[in-house]
Amino acid sequence: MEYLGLYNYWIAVILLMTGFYAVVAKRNMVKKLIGLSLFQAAVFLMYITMGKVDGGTAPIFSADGAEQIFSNPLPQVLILTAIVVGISTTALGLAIVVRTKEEYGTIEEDEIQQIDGQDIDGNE
Amino acid sequence: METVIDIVSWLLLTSGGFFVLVGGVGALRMPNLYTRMHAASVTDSIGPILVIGGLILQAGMTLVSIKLAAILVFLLLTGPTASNALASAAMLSGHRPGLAQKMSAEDES
Amino acid sequence: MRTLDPHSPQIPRLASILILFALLAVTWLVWSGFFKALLLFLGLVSSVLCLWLTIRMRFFDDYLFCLPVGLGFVGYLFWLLREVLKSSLDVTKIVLSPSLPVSPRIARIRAGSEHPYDQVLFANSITLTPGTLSMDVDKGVITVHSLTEEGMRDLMSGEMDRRITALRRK
Amino acid sequence: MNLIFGIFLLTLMLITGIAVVRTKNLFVATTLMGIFSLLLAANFFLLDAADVALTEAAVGAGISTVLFLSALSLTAEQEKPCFGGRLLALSVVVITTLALLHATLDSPQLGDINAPVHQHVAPWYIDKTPQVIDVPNIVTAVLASFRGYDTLGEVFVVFTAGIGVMFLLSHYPRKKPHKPHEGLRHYLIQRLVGRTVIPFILLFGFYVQFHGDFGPGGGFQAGALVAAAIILFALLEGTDQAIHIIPSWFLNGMVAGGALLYSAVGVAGMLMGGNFLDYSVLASDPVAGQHLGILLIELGVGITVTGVLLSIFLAFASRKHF
Amino acid sequence: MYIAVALALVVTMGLALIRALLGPTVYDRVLAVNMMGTKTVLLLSVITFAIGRPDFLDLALAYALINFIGVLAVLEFFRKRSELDPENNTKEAE
Repeated sequence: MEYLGLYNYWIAVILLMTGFYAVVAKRNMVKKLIGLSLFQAAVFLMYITMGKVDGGTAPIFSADGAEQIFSNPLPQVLILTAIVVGISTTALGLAIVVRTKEEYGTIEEDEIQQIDGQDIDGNE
Repeated sequence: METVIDIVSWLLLTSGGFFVLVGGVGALRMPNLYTRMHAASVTDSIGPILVIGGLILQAGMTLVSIKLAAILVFLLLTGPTASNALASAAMLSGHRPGLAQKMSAEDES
Repeated sequence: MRTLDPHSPQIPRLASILILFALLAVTWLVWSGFFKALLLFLGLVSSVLCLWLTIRMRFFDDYLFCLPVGLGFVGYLFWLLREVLKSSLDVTKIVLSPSLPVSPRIARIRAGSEHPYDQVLFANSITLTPGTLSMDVDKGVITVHSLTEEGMRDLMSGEMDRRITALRRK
Repeated sequence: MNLIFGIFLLTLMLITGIAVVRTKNLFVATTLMGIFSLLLAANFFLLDAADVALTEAAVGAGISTVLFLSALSLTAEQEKPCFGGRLLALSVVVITTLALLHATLDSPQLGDINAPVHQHVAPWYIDKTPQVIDVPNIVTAVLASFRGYDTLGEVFVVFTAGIGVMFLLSHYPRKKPHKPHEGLRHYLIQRLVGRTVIPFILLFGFYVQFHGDFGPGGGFQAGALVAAAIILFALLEGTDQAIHIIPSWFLNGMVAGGALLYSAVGVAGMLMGGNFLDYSVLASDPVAGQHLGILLIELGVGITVTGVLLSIFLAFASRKHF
Repeated sequence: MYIAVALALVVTMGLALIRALLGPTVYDRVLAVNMMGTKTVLLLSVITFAIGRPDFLDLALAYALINFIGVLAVLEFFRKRSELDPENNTKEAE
């Protein structure tokens, strides 16, 4: 039972590293961005887990004014804005990927490196 | 009266849960895409009706139950639309359903 | 698009705009549940803004946007509920039986009403009833996929179509 | 009981996450990310974060899927197989995972009220919100007032990201004659149901915007919802129609105007004798001033987020294939 | 009793996830996402009642309103693709 209380952290850690694996090991740029979103989601989960208080409710005073225990509002504030920032930055990444595809005709990293190498050889 | 409403609402909720579960099992067991969509439509139509109906009975005559009713209405509006969009997308890419036999009734109206 | 059906009561443009506005305002009130002056004012502003965007989106220019909501419609919903329940039980039986007795069919059914709204109502009612699924609507002809022969026969009897067509005939 | 549900949903989430990374088909990865987002929102809700769950719902259900799909249709759908280098990455990842898992053994239990996070500022916020700001939603109070600086920063990050996407995608050499983008105009059911639902999505967006003080909601969620409604319109009737509804000069105005409104509220506070983003001086009564300030800056956030998300979507959707 | 319903919903989510992982076509996966969406709406509504704060129904309402945009985007994706290269039409994805 004692370890069940750490389960959220474990999932967050494994998800974090799964996303990290996609970022470092995959050659496809869209896949890297998906990995980055997974990484982000894991961080979100970690923060929200920290804010939870046993027997608490969401930090919103109910209309009847009953005394309640609230979960920590601060991580929620940080993550709430981070989600919207996250989607905007992911979109920025996707825009870069689209431009790369238009210039190089591929979104695989090694092929791009190959094309760049040829360019240098050709110019010399 | 209270207990009657309670019993009816529990009945609705549990049967809703049952139908949802059946839809999930069907979506696993059915042989191909279109038949799976039929199973999924059990969870998309009768499931929400029963579950949200049960919740409305629990909430009584309050604004909460109106909000629940709004959820139900939008689910029933968008659910079939999404199923239809999915079927159209599958047809568009040439995914043909396996049929037992073709029937035609152009002139029935 | 102008004269769709001689029987259909055509709602004038202004009236349908006003109906939508009333609907939006009432929806705001029941969602909000706060009756303070500021929120009521914001609700009014929001409804007007929604309406303005909807008009800009040209939703009222053709007759696609009209809601034939009446007493008959409520009656139809109850009938549909019964049908959904009945066919859900049928599909449940099929899903839970070990041999999975499915025999998929496809048929084309012509909708009785010319009005696009009725056709969509028809097609979505078909999809909503488990066991039948509308795949495509093209000029009033609906392609239907059904799980069993029985389900198709129920649909072919044309009861649902008759009821939908009757909604506008009053 | 919540704990059991949480564990089950988290396990599903983990499986989805691993499947996302394993699959070679990027389209499948995107659909699985949709499932992931749903599970994440459900988990947030179980962990008492209603506001965060609403944000995830508004962003994850519509916008991120749409964005990834439009990027995929402009690039490639299939990932090419890659060779080499995986063993090294895998071993690094496994070792780091083990180290991090070991580190979690010292973390406080889930829901432990004596955990260090709950000792410092949070109790003060919960304590002071009723008397200083007097709005029921503590998250909104912290977001908009106590930590208004942070939020201003975040809004400018969103703003910058939007500008970046516009720089990258809005200019392109014309290769083909311009052909209008039709959208789903020939799909009667989708078009008609969309028409019925769009006004209500818009209304719900505005409702979330203005009820951020009372329940889950606020500018970020509302911006995503309103943008989702107009994205739905663009899907149904074509991108050109959507640009016709909201011209690009107006959209650019929204992107900049929201952020400006936010800063202007801060400067107004300074001019009226307070600090930057101190709303208490905006009205004769400090609490009323706080209410006014929160209303205005949430409006600014909502306008900017709507503008940015919409212009990102339109930049992707109106880009032609090369 | 809410717990029983929530349990049924969660188990169905698991079944839908299995369907999403098995495939075999991409449409099966999209179908699974769609099912998950409906289940999430119901689960959120049931949980709001179980924890006794029905004022959080906004979440379920948000999902009920915008969840089908994803499926429409999928349809639009395939429509665009079939418009661009019609010979790719009959190719079965995965």
